[in-house]
Formats: sequence, C-alpha cells, structure tokens
Amino acid sequence: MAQIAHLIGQILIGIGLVFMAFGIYSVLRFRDFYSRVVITAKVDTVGFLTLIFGAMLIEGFSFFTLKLALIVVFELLTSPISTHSIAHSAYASGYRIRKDVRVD
Amino acid sequence: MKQEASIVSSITGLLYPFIIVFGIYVILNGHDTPGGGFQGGAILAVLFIGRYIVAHADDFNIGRAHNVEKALLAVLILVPVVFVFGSLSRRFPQYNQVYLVFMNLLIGFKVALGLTVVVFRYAFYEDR
Amino acid sequence: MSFYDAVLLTLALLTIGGIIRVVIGPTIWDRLLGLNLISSKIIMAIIVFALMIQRTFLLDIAIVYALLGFIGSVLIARFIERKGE
Amino acid sequence: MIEAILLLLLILLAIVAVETQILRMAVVFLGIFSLLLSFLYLYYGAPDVAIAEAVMASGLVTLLYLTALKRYRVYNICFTNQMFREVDDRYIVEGTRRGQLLHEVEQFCISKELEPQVVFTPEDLETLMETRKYDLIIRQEGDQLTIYGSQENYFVDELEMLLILRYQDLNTRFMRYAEDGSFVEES
Amino acid sequence: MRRLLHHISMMAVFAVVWIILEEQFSLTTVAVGSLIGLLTMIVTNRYVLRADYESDYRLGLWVGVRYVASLIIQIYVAGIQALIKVLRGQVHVGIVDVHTTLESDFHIALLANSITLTPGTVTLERYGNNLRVIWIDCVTTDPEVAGPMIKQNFERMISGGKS
Amino acid sequence: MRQVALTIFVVLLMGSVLFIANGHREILDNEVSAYYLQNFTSDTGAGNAVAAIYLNYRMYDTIFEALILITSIIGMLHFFRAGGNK
Repeated sequence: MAQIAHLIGQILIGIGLVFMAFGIYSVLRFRDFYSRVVITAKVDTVGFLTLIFGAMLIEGFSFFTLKLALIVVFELLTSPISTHSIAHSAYASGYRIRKDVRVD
Repeated sequence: MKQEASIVSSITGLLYPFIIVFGIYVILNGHDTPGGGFQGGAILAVLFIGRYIVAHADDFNIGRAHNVEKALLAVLILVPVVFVFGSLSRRFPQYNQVYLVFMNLLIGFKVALGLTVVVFRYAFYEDR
Repeated sequence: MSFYDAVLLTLALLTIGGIIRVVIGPTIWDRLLGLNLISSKIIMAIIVFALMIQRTFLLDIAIVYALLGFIGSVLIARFIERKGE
Repeated sequence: MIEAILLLLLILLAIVAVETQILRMAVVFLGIFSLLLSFLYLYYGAPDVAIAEAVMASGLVTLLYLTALKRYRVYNICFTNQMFREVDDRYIVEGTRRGQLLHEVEQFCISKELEPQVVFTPEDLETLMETRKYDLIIRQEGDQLTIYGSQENYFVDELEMLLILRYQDLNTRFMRYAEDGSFVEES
Repeated sequence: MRRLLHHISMMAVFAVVWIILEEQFSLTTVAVGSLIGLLTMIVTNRYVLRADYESDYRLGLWVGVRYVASLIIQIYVAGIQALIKVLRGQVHVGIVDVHTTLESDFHIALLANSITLTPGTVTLERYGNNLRVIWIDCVTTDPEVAGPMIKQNFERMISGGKS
Repeated sequence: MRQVALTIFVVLLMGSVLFIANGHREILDNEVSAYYLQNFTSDTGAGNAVAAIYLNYRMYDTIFEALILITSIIGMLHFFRAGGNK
C-alpha cells in the first residue's frame, strides 16, 4: 500500500514539474508583459500545488504533511499579493496594452 | 491612497500575528532546531518594516526602543556572567535548558529592536 | 542518480529559464516577474531537499520564504511605481 | 551537478548585477542572487545561515538598497508607437537604428546621473499630455520620430544636440511644449 | 475575562499552528501555544495593527475550509483551460471592470486574491466596490457579462452562501 | 590596452588562487571541534550544536557582538541627529 502511495506521489511530482516547465516556456514565449503576467503567474501555482500534494502522498500522515499544509496556506495568501503588486505597478506607471482601453 | 493599497494592506494585516508567532517559534526553538535569537529577531524586525512599507505607519518610537535595547543589553551581559562564569551551570545542570531559552529570548528581542531602529532611522533620515 | 536528484536538477534547469527572462527582459517589471517565479522554484527545491534527506526542520526555511518573500517584491514594485519619490 | 549549475549561476548573476548601469535592476539581480545563495547554504548543511540569509535579503537589505537609490532622480521616458495596435517586444527592437536611439537616450540619462525609466504604450499623444507624468515623450509614426520635451529644460537641449549629430539618417524632429501644454514651434 | 473569551478562537488557531511547528502533541504544547496566541493577539491589537483583529478578519471555520477546497478545484480547472488556450495561441488580453457585492475590506481582498490565483485573470487595482482585472481572453468588456465569468462562485463562498 | 592587461592579470590571479586552494587541504584543530561535537548535549543541554557553541562555549563572542550592534546604533543616532525626527 505504501509502495503504491509512493509511486503515485512520484508521478504527481513529475506532473507538477511539467506544469512548471510550461510556465517557464510561456514566460519565454509570450511577447508582451501583460500576457506573461496572466499566464505564468499562475500556471506556476498549479505546478506548486501538484508538487506539494505529491510530497504529502509520499510522506503519509505526519507532521511533515501538516507543515506542508501550512506552507500551502501561506503561499496561497502571499503569492497573489506579489503578482498583483507587480501588475499594479506596471499599470500605474502608464504601461498599457492597447489603445481602446478607457482611462479615467 | 488608502483605497488603492487596500488589497495588499488587508492581506498583510491578516498575516501579522502569524509572523509574530513564527518569529517567537524560531527564537524559542533555537536550542534544538536551526534558528535562534538573531534569526527570530530579524523576522520580527521584518514585520515592522513590512508595516512601514504597506501601511506607511511611522508611529514607531525610536527613543523608547533604543532605551529598552540598552536595558536588554545590561541583562544580556549580567545573565551569562552569573550563570556560566559563576560556574552555576556546573552546579545546577538541570537549569541549562532554561538558561539557553532565556538567552535566546533576550538576544531575539534585542536584535529585533536594534535592526528596527537602524532601518527606520536610515529610512527616515533619507526621507526628509 | 536517484529520483530526488533528478527533480532537483530539473528545478535548477527551470531556474535557468527564469534567469534568462530576468536577464533579457525588456522592462523592469518582466525582471520582477522572473524574481517571483524563481522564488517559487526555490521554495519547491527546499521542499524536495527536505523530503530527500528526511529532515522536518528544513521546512522552516520554506515557511520563511512563503511568509516573508512577498515583502521584497512588494517593496521593489512600490518603489518603481512611485518613481523614486 | 546541481551544485555546479547553481554556483555558475551565482557568478553569472554577480557579473550581471555589477555590469548593469540601471541601478534598480541590480537590486532585482541581487534578490535572485541571495535566493540561490540561501539554497546553497542549505545544500551545504548550514540551515542557520540559510534562515538568516533568507530573512535579511527579503526585507532589510532590499529596503536599505532602495533607500540609498532614492538619491537618484528618475527620468521618465515614454515611447509611443502609432503603428502597432498592441504592445509587445517588437517595440523594443535592439540592433536596429531606432532601438539604438532609445539606448542612446538611456545612456545619456545615466551619464547625467539620472535613472531612466522607459514606459511603452500605444496611447494617443493627447492622453499622454493630459497626465503630464513624463519628462520626455518619443513618438513614432511610420518613419517619423518626434521627441517631445519640456521647454525650460536644459537637459533636452543637450540631448537634441547629441541626437541631431549622430542620427542624421533617421527622420527625427524635436518639439517643445510650454507649461500649459501648448506646443512651441522650433525656430 | 471577557477579553480572554474574545480572543479564544484565535487562541485555538494559534495553538494548532504551534503544535504543527513544534511537531509534538502534548498538554505542554497546547498550553504554550494558547498562551503565545493570547500574547500575540494582545500585542497585535494594541501595537501592530491598532485595530480589532477579530472583527476585521472574521471568517467562519466551515466557510474557510469550503473556500480553500473550491479555490483549489477552480485553480486546476482554470489552469488546464488556460494551458489549452496558450497551446492553441488564442490569447487576446484585455482589461475589464468587475463589480462586487461584498462589503468588508477583508472579503474584497480575498475575492481579489482568488481572482489572481485562478490562471487567466490578475487583479490590477481596487476602487470602492469595483475591481479592475486583466483577462486572458477578453470576449467582452461589459461588466455585467464579464462579472459572473470571472468571479465564478467565489463571492458566494466567501460570504458564506448567503448571497 | 591597460584595461585588457588588467583583466587578464586578474583572471590569471583568480585562476592560480583557485588552483592552489583546490589542491590544499586545511588542517583544522580537530581535537576541539571533535570534543564539542561529542559532548555538547551533555555539557549544555542543547540539541543544536550552533546554539551550544554561541551561548556556552563561546559566550564572549555573543556578548561583544551585541555590544557592537548597540555601538553601531548609538553611532548612527549620533551622526544622523541633524536630519532625524527625534
């Protein structure tokens, strides 16, 4: 039983890495800042969650898992803050996408 | 200005007590996990810095913090002089743990106050 | 080479990808975005490393980054937005 | 293997951070530097130092650097292009003649101890002039490059001398505006 | 005594956090954790936040758990949708205003956070009860139409299923 | 020309230093560190060797470090008096 959980955990970690590689690929591929923010910032979150769930499965129910859960909660609270503040900084400095955006 | 910063300052406000608890954990458990006075104190100092950045709160009393820090230094010198150099540690080995925790706490609060005073003073001085 | 070594190596390669964006990124906000990405990669690497050598206390460092890492990027973003005033 | 990769990246980042002329970018590079450094401390078995590095780099040191950088005045440059409907990296073409011009303007700012901050936008000129946030507006319309600068600013005069000398092949002209936003014809 | 009762929910939360950090479950850790939680709340209310933490950040336990669960599900659904869109190259980024009916600052911040976390949308700024959002495939700029597509069911989750 | 020569000189110097440092094995005072690592738990009751060393074996270090911090703060407050707020 533990063997199967171990295997599934390793597969989940692999899937998380694939998601993260996709995030890096799109950060290199897209050609304007706002697309990069929208895609990468949070395709990365999917990879993060998958990898942590894989680690939780490998470890079983222990204090290691509980600490990982704590990390998940803190990361879910703080990582959108930094993305939001970067996007807001670009927007407030006058970086725009296209002409038909209304300004007030 | 307040309306604009609202999302960041709300979530940071939610995190304040968690940062304090984590800082105290790093200070208190310094004697058997990595961490200790300096690291925990720096975490507590980052809390005040984050508060200054996010909420633009400059209500920190530098003079009083500096006085508290001087008093902590006096205790910090006194305790090991009595305990370690006065060979009490060899006579009462069961109080060793208490001594370590107490010293870590003292160093932690001293470093937190010291770093906060340094950074605030520098930021304020450059501001005006 | 064990499984965890391979994972750490992949994470290092992904970090290189992030650093490419940071170095060539035309505007400064691209660079900040890259900083954000690399920060999450490093948290991941710390978790995998802790899993590899089976030490729970290494997760404390991941908690430090998860709790306090955003202060740095918020600080830089605010500074750029206010145009240094 | 991972150790070698991270150490090489550290050297690369240190060189890039030293060589950057725009100092606020060096702060970003140093942030990444300290992230990698913290992981390396952990890898070498020094978690105490790793925690200290993480905490110091995320808050204290960044604030000190940025407070020191407040001394530099920021020069806001706005680049607007009427050809493209959407902003993308084609705006910032390195290697072509126009990219060189923008680069030259940045270099000139750095030599005058100003921090250039370039913003790219496809907005019309009227909306840009309304906000009055920018010190210099470079506008591209087909082949025509127009540079708008404030009338009283002696900095723009020096820049004009430099650019007219070096970029005669480009179709460049300078426009000045007065404080109330009306344009002054070049005499 | 009444002040102690006022803090008791946060004391329980911090006792749990302390047990997780200390990695042992015993009477001592529970007691120390509650004590540190009490001290932390007093210090936070008096010196750091300078407001009443409990009334500012009120979220029921059951609401919170359901919110996190639905957030994770939404992250996966939207992540895979965004992935397909990017691979096909159908990206049309635009900026939309979204109106929300939530009232407290904290709830609006949570809504903005979850909009940022679901791939495909990033919150730009908040003014009053409106959020300005970057959207990856901007089919419409009408706030009435775009609102439900962006907010999903987060609004109902956060306010506890009332609205 | 001078800059190029200087660069080559620095690179050569760095290479030679790295080469020498790579071949050289530092012989540390093994007895003290071995003693510390074996006996720190029974001597001081700490679980973390670093804490045992900086709070017990090397107490003077910590005291003077705290003293240096407070000295630097006093110096800072003194020199920045003109522009500060208090």
